[in-house]
Amino acid sequence: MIIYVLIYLIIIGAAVLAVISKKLINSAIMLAVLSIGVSLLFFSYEAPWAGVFELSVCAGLITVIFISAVSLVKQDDEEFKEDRTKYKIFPLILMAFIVISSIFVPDYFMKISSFAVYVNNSNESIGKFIWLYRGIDIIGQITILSASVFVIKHIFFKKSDALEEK
Amino acid sequence: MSMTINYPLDWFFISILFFIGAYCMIVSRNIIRLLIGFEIISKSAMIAIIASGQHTNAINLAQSLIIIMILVEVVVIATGLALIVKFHNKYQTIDIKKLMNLKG
Amino acid sequence: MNNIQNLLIIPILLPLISAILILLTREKTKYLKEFIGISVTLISLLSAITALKYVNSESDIIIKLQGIGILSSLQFKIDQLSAFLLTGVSLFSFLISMYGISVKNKGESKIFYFLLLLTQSQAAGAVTSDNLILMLFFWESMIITLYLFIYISGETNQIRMTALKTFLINGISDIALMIGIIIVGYITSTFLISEISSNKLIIAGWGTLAYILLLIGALTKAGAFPFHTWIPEAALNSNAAFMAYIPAAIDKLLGIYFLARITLHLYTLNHTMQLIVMSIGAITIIVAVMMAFVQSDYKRLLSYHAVSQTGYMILGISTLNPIGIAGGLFHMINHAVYKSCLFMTSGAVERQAQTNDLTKLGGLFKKMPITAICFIIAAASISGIAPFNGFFSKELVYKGTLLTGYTVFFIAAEIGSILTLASFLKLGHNVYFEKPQSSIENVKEAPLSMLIPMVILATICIVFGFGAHFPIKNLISPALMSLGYVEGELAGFHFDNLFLISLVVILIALSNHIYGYMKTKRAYKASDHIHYAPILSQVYHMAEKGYFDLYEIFRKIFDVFRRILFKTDRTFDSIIDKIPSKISNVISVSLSKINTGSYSLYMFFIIFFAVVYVIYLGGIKW
Amino acid sequence: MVIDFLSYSLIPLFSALAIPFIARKNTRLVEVLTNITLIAGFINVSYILLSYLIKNDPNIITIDIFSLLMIFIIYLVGLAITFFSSNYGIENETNPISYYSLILIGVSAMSSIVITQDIFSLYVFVEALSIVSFALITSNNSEKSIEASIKYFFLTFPASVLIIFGISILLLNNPNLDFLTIKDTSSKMLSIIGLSIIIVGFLIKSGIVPFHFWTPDVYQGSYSPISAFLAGIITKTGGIYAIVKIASLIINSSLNYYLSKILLVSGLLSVIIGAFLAMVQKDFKRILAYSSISQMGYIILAAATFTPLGIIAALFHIINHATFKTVLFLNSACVEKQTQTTSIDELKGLEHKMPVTSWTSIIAMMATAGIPPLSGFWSKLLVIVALWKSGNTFYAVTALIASILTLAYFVNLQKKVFFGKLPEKFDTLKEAKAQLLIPVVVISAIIIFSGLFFNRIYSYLLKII
Repeated sequence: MIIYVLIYLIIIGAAVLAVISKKLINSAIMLAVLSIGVSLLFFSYEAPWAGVFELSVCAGLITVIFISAVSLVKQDDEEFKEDRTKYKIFPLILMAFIVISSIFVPDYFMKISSFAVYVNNSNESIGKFIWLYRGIDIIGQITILSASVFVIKHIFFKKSDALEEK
Repeated sequence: MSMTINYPLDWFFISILFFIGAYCMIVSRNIIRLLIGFEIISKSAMIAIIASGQHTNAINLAQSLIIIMILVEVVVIATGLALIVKFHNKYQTIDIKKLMNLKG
Repeated sequence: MNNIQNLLIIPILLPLISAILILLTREKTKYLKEFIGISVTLISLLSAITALKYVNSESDIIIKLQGIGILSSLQFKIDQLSAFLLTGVSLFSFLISMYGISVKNKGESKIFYFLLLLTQSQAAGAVTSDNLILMLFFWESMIITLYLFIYISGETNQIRMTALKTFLINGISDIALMIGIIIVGYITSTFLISEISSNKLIIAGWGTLAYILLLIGALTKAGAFPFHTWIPEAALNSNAAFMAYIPAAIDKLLGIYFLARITLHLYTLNHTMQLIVMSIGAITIIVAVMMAFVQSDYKRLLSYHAVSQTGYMILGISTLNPIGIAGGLFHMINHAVYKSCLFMTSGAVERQAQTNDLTKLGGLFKKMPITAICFIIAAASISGIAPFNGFFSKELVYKGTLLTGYTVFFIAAEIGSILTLASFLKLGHNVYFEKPQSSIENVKEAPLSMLIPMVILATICIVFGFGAHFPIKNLISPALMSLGYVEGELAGFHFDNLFLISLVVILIALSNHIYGYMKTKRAYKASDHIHYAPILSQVYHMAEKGYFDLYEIFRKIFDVFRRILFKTDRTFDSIIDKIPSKISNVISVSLSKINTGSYSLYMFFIIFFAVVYVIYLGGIKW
Repeated sequence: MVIDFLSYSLIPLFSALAIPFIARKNTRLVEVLTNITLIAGFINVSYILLSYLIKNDPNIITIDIFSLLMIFIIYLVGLAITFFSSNYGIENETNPISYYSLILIGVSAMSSIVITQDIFSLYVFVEALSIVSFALITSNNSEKSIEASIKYFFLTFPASVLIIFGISILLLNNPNLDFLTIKDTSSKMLSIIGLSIIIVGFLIKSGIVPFHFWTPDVYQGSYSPISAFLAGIITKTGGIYAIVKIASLIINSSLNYYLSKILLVSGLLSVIIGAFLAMVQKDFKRILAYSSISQMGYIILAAATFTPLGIIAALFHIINHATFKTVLFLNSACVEKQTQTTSIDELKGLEHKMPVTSWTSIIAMMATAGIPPLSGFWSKLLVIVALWKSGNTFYAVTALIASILTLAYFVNLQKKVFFGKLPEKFDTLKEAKAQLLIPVVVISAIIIFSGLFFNRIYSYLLKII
């Protein structure tokens, strides 16, 4: 029980820091910490596959992409001066929200969870599961991956390139 | 027994996480920070899935969904960052307030 | 039988199709439109004559629009009366389409022939429909052609106003007619003339109202008092071909046809209603002829006579005895013939001398002899001088009137005759015999295309006069039979008291003219001694100003209403139109102010409303 | 998943993947390949539909008619866009290879959306579609298009988080996420809550009031042919279609009262606010965008009745609205190409110089405003009848009155853009190329014919539920 709460505290803390930290690079790192926390949560929920994916892809790949993107826009980021009051008062607002949500949210979901129907299909292996029940999502993944390739190509297309080719 | 307590607790933290992400997406003017806010609320959604799966003992279904979601999320974040870089190249800024030409 | 039916569609459908064809031709084509017009109307005339022969010798022709479901009760029926009218309509269409070639101010000739053929089709449809609704369709569509006929004559404001006036008077009377027909349909639960006539209506309750409304429709079409006022104005502001065609011929034929239908065929009139209709006839004769007598414009003078002569027909029909009715119908066709002829002469004079003003005309007999002779024949006819056709029909009307026992109407009719003759003496004297004015010295005879129709009509005047038994036997008697009346001895020249009275009439008119002429030394001023007589001059003045014109009176009353309505309308308009548009504008602008283009605001709204929705939907209320 | 239809989504996908290899240098080949792919699919689906419509024999096909109709309209609009683009001169402004590939992937994703029978797969394909569309929006690299794209990205992707929340609630009492399973459990509270949250997510994605803020900005800013693609079909399939599909699942549920209420309110607000906002706009495309919001309100109203007739009305209005909006946006693209502006203050009297554009626009506008006998009249009539029959008389009457507002802003638009006197600066203006006009003329003909043969289509639609 206590371990869940600790993991959640890591997640929440990393999220808050990601929002309020002054430098974008720190935010990106905090995002990685957040992902690590989420993957720990997945592991502790006996969802190792999800945890591994989360750790490798979100904590690894996305952080790398983020950091490279941040470094691309670094100069403007340093010049860009934002009013930081809204970040400074954020912990206070968050505390207020936590108080309010602690009154309503657990009660509500306690009621919700009592309606839940327990299904026991965790016997089958995850690979078989994906193949049997979520086969159509494979097409979805192919679609979205091929879309991403063309999207990147489309977004970084420059008119001058086309003219040079001609 | 811990399951019945866990589920409301999960949602308590999910709501906090969602609030953090939403706050970030509303107040920030820095366009990369908006994407960070989006990433945070996406994480809260993933936790919701896994919590439901764990609660109903359907963790494998939840895992399979999560794996696909992670892939979708990577693609969204990567293409979103590409868009941001394009925006930056065009406008030489990362301030979302510069984008107020279309209105009315 | 089938062949006959197909043949009889020709006067309705063929002109309609050719009218549309004419619209497709180019204005520049030489004589193509005229050729189509003449040939189509000639074919119509021939088929109408065939129909007349068939109907007189065999039986009525009924044409049903079969296989069209709901339209199956829309049937055409040609009885002897319809066949007679159909022949008349086709004859005048044919003559006018020939006459129209040389008329100058008829607008684009393409449009002119289009309207002419359309009118032929509509009139043929109206006289042959057995269904009142079908008849109404043809009847009402005629006001459009009527309006356009006047409208194309020129581009001045005066012409437009006249066209509008014509349209309004006819339109309002057509509405009355429509309501009347609806009431008739309501009472009898059928619209078929043949079915209604087998069980005639009586003047009582709703039937009275329906009869009055139908009468208004018929009288307006015929141009009787007090719905005549558009005709004199149209005479000033339109071309002679139109005047010779519609007000002189087609409208008379249709109006009197329908009057005969409702009065004799659909209704059994009571005594009061008969007196009312006879009075309308007598008043029309007197009022219009009084106005005609003092006119100083060729066409306008004729147009008042066109109104005046309607009175004789109404009088004749409303006597309700075979002789009077025969007189009315005979006078209808005679009037169409000589009045068309007279209008044609006026058109010829107008074309050659460029004017119709009596003060500028004179001495045309030598320059336009054929026109002048035609005029004299037609004028003699209209004045009821012995062996011409007008004499015989008027005699029949007089006889019929005397048979009813109301001598007052007879006297009114005779006074009408005197003044008619007097005014034609004045007109003829002035235009053809007075010494010529300098401005019209180079006038020549009218072109052949104008002369032929005039001569044909003048010949008909003579033929129907000397051989009056021929039309009475072939046209009038069958028509009377179809209306359910058996004629006595009608035809022929009777040397009786009435002939003597007509001689007296001629003498009075002649002496009046000579008196007037001697007094003023100018023919066109021959009517001045009556025009400027002590009380009459006031009346004439007021009449010229339009005090007796229902249309003008209503226009003045409506003008006040119009102003009030306009003000009210503006007020409501500003309430209904401006306030909502202001409000909607305010709403729109304030809503669009929210769309500032700011991403943060949008995001706030979206997340806020999403949370509200989710809380509402996922709420504990389930 | 209906396996029969899988080819409709796979063939464009493979075609898209093949394009970069087959046509590296020759852009003409790309256009040909794309058009051929879509024409083949379109002919195929039209053949099935028409054979069904004409023979009207229920034994011929026993497939999902709902999906088939949607595939028809997806291929129709997709084909119109690619055909239009291939003559629009896009190679001067963007990369044709990635452009056409993305359109094909979009068509593939949309086809998958309509044929999938699983709510999570629906989510995945909707995400794929969103990614494709925000990239397409920026096609011409203009500042406006980048602004539109960024707004689209940041304002609609958070909606997918709501969808996932809803799915997580659904997981609590469903062993899997199949539509049939969900339909079976639709009388349970958890399913309704989950589906409600999913519907809120899709309301954001489809730009219904009060989530409409992104719609006008995006439609106005995006690359012109893509505006037509977005407004014509993408937001329909990626948002409204999902709502209608979910609504069709819970028709028989006894718990849909609150969902019905909130959808009715949103729909009515969309109808009214969209129309009001359209009246004061100065930009051709922006007016169309607000009109789009207004029209989607009718679809939501119909779906909110949760009756079979309502679902039919919603589906028919989706299809009709896709046709009108495609015509109008393609025409606005033509106008923009010929006059270099879309501001209605500068445009006037284009009827004299661009008659085909003008008249097809007028047909589409009249259809949108619901003038009989065009198709829009029938679908609006169905919407209002469905509302009335389900007892929502207030909404029926208000929706009817609000359709007058539609007429108001379209009359205004017609008057300002197409009618009136041509200003002197447009003296040398010409009608757009004939190839650009073919799609709008064809779709206008479809608008007219589907209005004239409504009785046939209606008997076909009745078989959906």
